[in-house]
Amino acid sequence: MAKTTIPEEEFTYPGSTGCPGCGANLVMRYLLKALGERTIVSIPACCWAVMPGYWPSNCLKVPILYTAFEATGAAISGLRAALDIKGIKDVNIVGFAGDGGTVDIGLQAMSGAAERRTEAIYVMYDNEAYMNTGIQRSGSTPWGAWTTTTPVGTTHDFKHEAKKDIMAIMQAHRIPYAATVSIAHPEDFIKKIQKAKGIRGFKFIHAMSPCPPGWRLNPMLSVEAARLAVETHMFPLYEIEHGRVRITRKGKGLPVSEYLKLQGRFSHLSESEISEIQSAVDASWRYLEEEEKYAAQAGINE
Amino acid sequence: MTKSYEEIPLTPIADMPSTMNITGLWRVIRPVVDKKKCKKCTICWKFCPDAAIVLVEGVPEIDFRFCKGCGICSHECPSKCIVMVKEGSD
Amino acid sequence: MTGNYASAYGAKLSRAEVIAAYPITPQTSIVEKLAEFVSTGELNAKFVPVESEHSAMAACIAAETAGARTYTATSSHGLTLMHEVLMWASGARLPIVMTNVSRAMAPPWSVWVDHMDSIAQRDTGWLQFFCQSNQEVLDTIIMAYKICESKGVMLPAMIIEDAFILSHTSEPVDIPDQEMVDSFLPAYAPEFKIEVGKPMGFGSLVKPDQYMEFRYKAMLGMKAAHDRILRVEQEFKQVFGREHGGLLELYRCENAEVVLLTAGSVAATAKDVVDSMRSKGVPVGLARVRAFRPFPHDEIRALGSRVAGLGVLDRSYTFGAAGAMFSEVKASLYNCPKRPVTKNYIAGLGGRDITPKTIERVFEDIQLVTKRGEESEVEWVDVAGLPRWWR
Amino acid sequence: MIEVRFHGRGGQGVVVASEILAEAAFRMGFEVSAFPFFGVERRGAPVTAYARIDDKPIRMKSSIYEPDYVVVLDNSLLRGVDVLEGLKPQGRALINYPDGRKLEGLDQRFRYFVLDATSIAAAHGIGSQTAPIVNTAMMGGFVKMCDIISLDAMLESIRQNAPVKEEENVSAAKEAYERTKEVQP
Repeated sequence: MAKTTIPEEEFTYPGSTGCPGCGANLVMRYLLKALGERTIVSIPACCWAVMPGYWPSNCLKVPILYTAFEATGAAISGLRAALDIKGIKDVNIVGFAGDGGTVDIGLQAMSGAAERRTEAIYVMYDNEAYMNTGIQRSGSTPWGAWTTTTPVGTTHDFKHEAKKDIMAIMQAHRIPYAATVSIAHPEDFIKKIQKAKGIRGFKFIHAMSPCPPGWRLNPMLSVEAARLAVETHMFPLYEIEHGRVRITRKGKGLPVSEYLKLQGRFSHLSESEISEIQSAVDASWRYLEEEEKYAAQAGINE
Repeated sequence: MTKSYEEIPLTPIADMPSTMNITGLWRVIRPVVDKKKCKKCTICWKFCPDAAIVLVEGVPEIDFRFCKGCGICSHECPSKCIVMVKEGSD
Repeated sequence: MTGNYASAYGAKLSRAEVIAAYPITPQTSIVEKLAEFVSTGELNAKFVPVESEHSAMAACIAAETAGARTYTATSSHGLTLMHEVLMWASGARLPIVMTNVSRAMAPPWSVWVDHMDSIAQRDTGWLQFFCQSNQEVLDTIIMAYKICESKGVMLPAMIIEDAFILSHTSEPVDIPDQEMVDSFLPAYAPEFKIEVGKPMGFGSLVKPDQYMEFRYKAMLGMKAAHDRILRVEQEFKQVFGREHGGLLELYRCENAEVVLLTAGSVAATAKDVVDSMRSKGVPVGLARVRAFRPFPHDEIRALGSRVAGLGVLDRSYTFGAAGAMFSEVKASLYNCPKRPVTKNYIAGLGGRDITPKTIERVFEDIQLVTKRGEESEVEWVDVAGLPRWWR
Repeated sequence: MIEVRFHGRGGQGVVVASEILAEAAFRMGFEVSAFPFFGVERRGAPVTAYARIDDKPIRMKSSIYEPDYVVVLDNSLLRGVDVLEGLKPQGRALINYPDGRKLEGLDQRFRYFVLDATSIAAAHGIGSQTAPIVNTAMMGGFVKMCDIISLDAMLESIRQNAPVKEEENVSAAKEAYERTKEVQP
């Protein structure tokens, strides 16, 4: 009998209305495998507000509290307050929002929840644009990407602004735990969620979530793209535990072009533009390594 | 089928498993598993976004009611025993 | 006790379990007082110090969905920031109770009273109660929980107190005995709540073929609130010996030729004016809209068919139309067999004082237009630059 | 008034097909309207779009329940979706169907036209080889099926509406026009 490398029990039903090859479906699947049944998920407007299906369909085996686009942080604070006053313990409360609902319209409420030390795990599934509305740029869309609001035309081409560094923003909130996770590395993903579950306070998870239609990516290559994001250091896997940075997967340091070339949203980029991305990625990676070294030397919160 | 206002809850509380959505109808390409070549690594199961693969003694059984035919299982299979074929062909 | 403390005591006596609020003038002392109650243990509740009013309401919605009785308070810009989630609260059928300290909207910046903020939320599916005294504020909060949490209603309520005129004015207020409140208002026990082990999605996506049935149900809830308000007030009276006038309070309307209809604290002042005019033999009366939602259409029809003139004083204005209360009143009267002459008075915006003298002039003006049978429309009262409007 | 319903899947250009037809009719002097059923369906999920054609201004904003024509861009929809629902007696259905396979078991009250739009689109390099975009080829076939739209008007509409590869789309539509045939299921 073959042994699976991640928990076998499923907390998601088939029949979600996500697109074929949707990364966000895997993010939810792994998240709930790690957390189990005693979990309540709050979901704002985003793909995942639609993916459970039209009423009365629910593709999760745990309760969902839908909330307004910008309100996830507030909703999880309210849920926790209610459970506390009712004396209900051992429930994982999860805020589960997209990148737009986190780094843009939901940033204020999330920042508030983090500052209030709300006992919850906030998961941002990052598909790097407003995908539910049909691929518009968000603060989390990377430099160089095509979206429908950064069209490649004659006077204006692609997104010229950098992706917001949400992990740094959360680091600055001095939360006890923040980590990046990838659907290409479910074992690491689940380990981090389980770790977050054991730490008190507000925990933040940044989940890379490939979107085949939005990235102009063959659905078959969804996991492959997530894997290459890690291997090229476009999306490094690391965690920040009580301020201490630790890289959890070094990656091969492949050229970023390996990652970019899979995706139509980057197909317009010139050689020099790709090397600009490469330099930025290299610099971020070096910075991350320095942070890790510094944390080890300084023995922050060991 | 529209339900009478008397038969629905106060607010839309969704309490039916999403298996009511036969999303397998979306499929345009279909995974075909060569079970003889399968090494029971369970990787295809692990990466199925729709949890539409069931392991039977470690071998994938695809639930075609829900498989959307994304092809991730086929791409990720290290022993290349899952191929995608056009839906409707044999 | 100030109106704000009356609100805080109302929430405390109702045993609100989760309070999420954000400061705004002139509401702040409500949440300060509640934070104090929680910190001293006088109130066993969770106080969520949110970072905006939008989050305050969103947190209340989440907590209420999990079965907790919730309370919040806000004012003007805070209320209008909540607009989106106010709709959410009613659509989710959550009996949240909130105090709104009614204050003018900017610009021009103003921290003073008018009803523009509250009136702008009239379509959000909330019950709306305008109060005239601090006692009424306290009592209405307790009653509102009982009304809203009843199975046939399940909608949120907004208790409206006028900025400064109630919020910061000290009046004697009887604080009911906690045990009596407890027996009057049992613990919140909703039919459905979000809880582990029950994998249900609250507030899910509904197709056009089913959406209207949910809206129809919410409408039925608001409709049921009408009778529920009356019944709960009778029960309240039996226990506490006080009542506040149902949906439409009538003051000396018997044999009145003309009646002024208004809402909020100005109604209290107007009662004095009615007394003084009545003592001179002038047959005037006052009608106070206590519940703006649900709107007391039947009560207004009954009143309208027995008076000759009905003035409506709105402390807000709906651009492109008239005062919102005036429009509703006229709609109520349309199918009365015998209709009074009506006129709308817009007064007291941005905290402008509405004095007894002003109210007396309004009464005299209604009498005049009634005598002449003029169906005149909207009068902006005491606006510098306009010609003298009174006789 | 002539009413047309389109069936396809998210991502196949179903809505664009309805717009191409409407513009072709408009070019011939008809009044038109084209509209999708705008749901939240995802890539691959069944979607519908509609078009109306008339010789007087179209004010009707309600949906279409009894179409004169249906266009099925993806024959896999024949299992699972009732693509013929409400079709008027003697109404016509255009189905993207592979050559050499027989269309069977369909309601005899209607007339059926078939066309291997997938192969034609692939041969003309429209979309990818695994997922060719068939909407323009189908509109070539529509001209053959109906008695109202001229091939020239349709080709010009395709030229104006194709986001890329205008001429490839036009020649695919031409070939599709030639190869569309009525069948007896």
